[in-house]
Amino acid sequence: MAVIWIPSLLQSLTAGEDKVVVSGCTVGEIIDNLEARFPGVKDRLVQGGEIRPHIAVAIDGDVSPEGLEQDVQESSEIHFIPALSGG
Amino acid sequence: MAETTTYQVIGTRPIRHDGVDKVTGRAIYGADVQMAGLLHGKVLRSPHAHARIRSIDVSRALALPGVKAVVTSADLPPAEDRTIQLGEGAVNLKYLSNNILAGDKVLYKGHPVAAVAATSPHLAEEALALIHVDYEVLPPVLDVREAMQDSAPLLLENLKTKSLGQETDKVSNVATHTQFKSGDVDKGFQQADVVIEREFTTATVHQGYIEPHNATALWNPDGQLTIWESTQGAFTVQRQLAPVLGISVAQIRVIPAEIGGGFGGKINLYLEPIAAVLSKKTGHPVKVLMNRAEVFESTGPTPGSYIRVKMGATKDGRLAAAQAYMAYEAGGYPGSPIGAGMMCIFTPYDIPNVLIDGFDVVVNKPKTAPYRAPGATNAAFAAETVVDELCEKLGLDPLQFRLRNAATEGTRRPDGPTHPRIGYLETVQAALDSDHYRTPLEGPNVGRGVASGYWFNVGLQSSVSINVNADGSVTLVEGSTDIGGTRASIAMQAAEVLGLKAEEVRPIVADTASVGYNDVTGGSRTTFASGYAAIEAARDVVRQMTERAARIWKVEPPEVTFANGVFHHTNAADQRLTFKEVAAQLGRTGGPVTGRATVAPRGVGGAFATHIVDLHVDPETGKVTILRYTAVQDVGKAIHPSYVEGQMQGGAVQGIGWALNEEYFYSNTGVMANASFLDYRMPTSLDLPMIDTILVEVPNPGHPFGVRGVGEVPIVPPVAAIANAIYKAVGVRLRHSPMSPGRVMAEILAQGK
Amino acid sequence: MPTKVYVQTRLNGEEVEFLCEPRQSLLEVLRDVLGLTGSKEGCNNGNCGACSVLLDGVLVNSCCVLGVEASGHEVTTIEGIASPDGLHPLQQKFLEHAALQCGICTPGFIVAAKALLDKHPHPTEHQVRYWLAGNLCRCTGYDKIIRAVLDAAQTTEAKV
Amino acid sequence: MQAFDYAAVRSVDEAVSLLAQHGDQARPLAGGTDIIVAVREGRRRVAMLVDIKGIPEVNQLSYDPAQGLTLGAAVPCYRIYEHQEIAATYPGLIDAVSLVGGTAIQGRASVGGNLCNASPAADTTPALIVHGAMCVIAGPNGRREIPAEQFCTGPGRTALQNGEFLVALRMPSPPPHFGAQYLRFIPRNEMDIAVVGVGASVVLNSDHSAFVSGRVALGAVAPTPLLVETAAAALAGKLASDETIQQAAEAAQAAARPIDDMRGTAQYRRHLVGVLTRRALRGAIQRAKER
Repeated sequence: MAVIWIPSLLQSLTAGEDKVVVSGCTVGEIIDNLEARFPGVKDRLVQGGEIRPHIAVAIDGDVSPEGLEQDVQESSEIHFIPALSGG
Repeated sequence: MAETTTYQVIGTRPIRHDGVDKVTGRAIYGADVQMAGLLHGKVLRSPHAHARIRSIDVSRALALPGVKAVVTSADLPPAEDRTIQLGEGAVNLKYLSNNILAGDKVLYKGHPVAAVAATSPHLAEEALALIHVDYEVLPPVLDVREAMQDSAPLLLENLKTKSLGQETDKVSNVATHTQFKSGDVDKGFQQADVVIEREFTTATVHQGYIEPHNATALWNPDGQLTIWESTQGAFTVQRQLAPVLGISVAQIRVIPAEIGGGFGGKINLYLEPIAAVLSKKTGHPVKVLMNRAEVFESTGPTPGSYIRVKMGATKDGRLAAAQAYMAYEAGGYPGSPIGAGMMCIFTPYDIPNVLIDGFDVVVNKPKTAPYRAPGATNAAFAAETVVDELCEKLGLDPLQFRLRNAATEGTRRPDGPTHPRIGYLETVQAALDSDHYRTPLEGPNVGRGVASGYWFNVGLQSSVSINVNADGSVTLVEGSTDIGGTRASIAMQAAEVLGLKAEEVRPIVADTASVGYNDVTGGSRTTFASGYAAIEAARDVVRQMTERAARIWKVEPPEVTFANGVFHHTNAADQRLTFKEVAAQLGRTGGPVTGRATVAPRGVGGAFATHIVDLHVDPETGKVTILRYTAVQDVGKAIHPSYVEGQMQGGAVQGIGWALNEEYFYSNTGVMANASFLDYRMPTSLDLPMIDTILVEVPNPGHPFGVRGVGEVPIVPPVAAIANAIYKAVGVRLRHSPMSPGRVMAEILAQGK
Repeated sequence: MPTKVYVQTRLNGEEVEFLCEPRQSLLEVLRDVLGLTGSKEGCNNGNCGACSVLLDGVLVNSCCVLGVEASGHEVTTIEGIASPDGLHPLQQKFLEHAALQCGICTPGFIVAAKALLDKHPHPTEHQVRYWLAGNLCRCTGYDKIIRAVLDAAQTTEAKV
Repeated sequence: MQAFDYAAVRSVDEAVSLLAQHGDQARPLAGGTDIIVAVREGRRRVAMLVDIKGIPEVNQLSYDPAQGLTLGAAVPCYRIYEHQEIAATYPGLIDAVSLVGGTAIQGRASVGGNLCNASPAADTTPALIVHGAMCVIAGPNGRREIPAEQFCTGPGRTALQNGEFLVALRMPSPPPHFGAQYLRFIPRNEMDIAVVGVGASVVLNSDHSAFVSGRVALGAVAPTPLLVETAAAALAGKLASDETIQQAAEAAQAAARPIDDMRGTAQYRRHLVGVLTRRALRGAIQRAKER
């Protein structure tokens, strides 16, 4: 199952856990399953059916443009990082 | 794998396709656009850094003969207070609209308040003086730390601090708090034998592109809007304009002219909506140009910042922990590159315990825009000079220390994910082996400094189509505006796939109606992502051309192979058709061939640079002279080495200017005192030596040819490298940028006491 | 409306007449009245050199000259540098050395460098850097520009 | 940019009558590199620019050992440093005209214009002062001459009366064993306004062991360029030694009345006055010896 890295600012909702193993085939499913275990997490990450503005989801280090629909492998690592571009 | 591949076109140095137009003065930039019935627009800007607008009276301006229209924010549709995703990041529509034409408040000196269209630019300017604006002047706040205090004047009445989806109740100037945490820094610092903690400040600086912003708009009565301008992203302009003007994307066509530099500063909307509503009101095309002072006072700058860095290392020279507190000035509206600064500050290193807190803070300065590796130069100035102090305390060569602590493939970044194949270690090794570093530096008051830098690069979205001509040459249609030779670097990648010469590919930068969506030329993405699209489009051409060859031979496509521009029949070795021969028969074999690709590539390879600088400090004046400079960088695979070198040299020199003299001087009322190229001191040719480059090629596995973005990272190390060299030269540590002669002299005198 | 003045001048070898207001700079006249947009406005106060032209063979910033002052004089702009038989060696070397990125400063640099080579056919690197210090380039760091000018000096020498 | 009228005149009298007629609403136009930009940026309002470049006398550039140097007010900088004999004879002036703006500005800007613009930081004015330049002024009441150090009366203000304009500058032929240097400090190496400017000239005795006389003039440290009489007194008749130079430098520092602005703090400027005065005097001595 995929490993979700919990941003430090959310760890208050995960009883201090910084990594959580969650099942799910897409980022969306994984966040729903995460929410089931740690209520409140989803609202911090998702707004109006999309990943919140200013947040990007990275699968194994690659920022995904697909957001909640992004497929996730069994072995994947998932990170929530600032959404950024450059100059 | 790409190392071993030999290329026909990639790695060569053909003359860029748009070159002749640009050396003969024929290239058309935004300000060069002319058309019948053209009116000229000028923008009235706030003389105050912070004020409430009580009323605006435009009647006298409208009465001036030759004046055709005046617009204010009332001429833009009411902007919703809602954040939308726009490819390169999220934008709050209300902030976006109010920054174009101020609503009830002006938040910086130069904030647009109204605009005039007239029959000549001089008349339009005279009309501005006839507009009366009644301001309630408010106290400004110009420094990030002052803006964060409870007592500070508040810029935005409903701004609350967001931290990862949570919002504080208190209204303040702090827009966001972001945090990266790994391991336990307290434990790490306990394990460290040497711990250094320092505070740094950096002044507001500007991208300094030589071409001022411009926009020409024609709004037809049927609601069709056409924009001609110099922009880094025609599609981004189109996407942002639609909600700002309340019309559909399809109603807007943006025709990108040549662009005279951007460096991130020509992504945001400024003049386009103003030109558009002026055109709508007058029924004429309207051209609006900024002058240099407007560019400085109303666009660009990259944040002034306050950064506190604490780093610890063990006796054996290993980093044990690193902590940073970073506060960046966003300008009048939220959106400083604080997140990018946090992503870059410690990323060259493998550090077990890291804690980074970052704050995005509004102040009464122009809304900041991206500037070449936005946020990373400020960050590297802090971290890389603390690293230099650690090396001194530990008695270690700064490059050897970096070798020992360098992040490599698999190292976890402070923001969480692990590094893919990167070339940081290789840049440090190349610097160690360089003639520059191995040549002793002698003489009084001279010093050598080194520093490294990271920029993550981005991919985003690109589209390319390739049309095959009857003579076997091709036309490549792309949507990435060409700021530094990307027509060539994109065309060369297609040529490589098609077995053509670079000159046989004619690249065209098309408008938003003529090619698929493309994100901005920015984030060091163009040669990577649009190049990727060109490769895929070329492969699509090869697939179709293979079918045509098969049809000519009356065989199945799988029986036809293509290599080096020639099709072969697998069952008849003697049978061969060149790309040109097949192209000549397209009409008889099914019609024209157009290859297409749209991509949103992953596998963006991060970029690392290590710079070496030798300089002299005049101990009587504090003036720094750069004696020798070498920029080492992992460039992945250099498609056109000359333009890769050019990016490294140009970035290094922008960094040198940042380090030595560039800064916004503000009066205490928030008025910029040096809004001109005379007193905003960018380097001239006389201030510099040649800039040596060492291209390290560690191919990016995420790109067919190994390309990494190269444009941004070269601006990251220079400020820190120069600070470190000044210390070696005269024994003073500068912790404020720029390190202008007066500041260096003050440190030298203080040291003497 | 301010009245316009009739002006006769020689522009890139041709006799030219135009009307302009006294307040219009030579740069404005070239770009907006005569349609020669190769000379660029970067600062409009003589500090960037993007508008460099030759006035009677002397390098000047056309933003700091009034259009009316061109009366009876000879103006050479970037559009007048190449000849029917091809590019000027400076233009060729700028291309070969990749001495331009965005290209906005390039016309000014080429005009200024031509004035230099007309006066000093064999400049040192320092002479080139001094002469071109009034021309700002933000893209290249000047390295390839300086090399292109030094290389062109060799070529021009060979030609004459 | 405001509208204005333009008149190209061919004689001094024509210029004087037009200038007298329009009073302070008219300004002479020489190189234009200051006035055109000042009007464009709204720092000066004018009703008329009187182009004096068509007057032969204001374009005159001539030198002979008897008469010295006559420098027409509209002669652009480049003509001065390209004139070999003048370049060899007035080294301080050459330092200054080579520093004004970039090459393109030097192709147009004149020393007369730089003086009349009356910027406290003008690069050529301290050089004129140490070369003992006299300003030839024409006006409704005929002509008069005043020393360069008396020409500027405040930032942007000059001794010119209504209808007067600067026709030319005259500089005497330097005596034997004369040397001069103008140095300015700027953060860049070109295209900058002086943070501090120092001009120095010396006349040495025949064996170069002592100062017969010397002059020091400062820029950017007072409302007008300054001739430092106390520095001249510190040099006259004294040994050409580091001590003497130091005394002159301290006199210059004492005479400076700098302000804080974005180009430098008063403290930094005062410090630089000492540094540049020492360097300029040493440079002037070196040139005197080489002459």
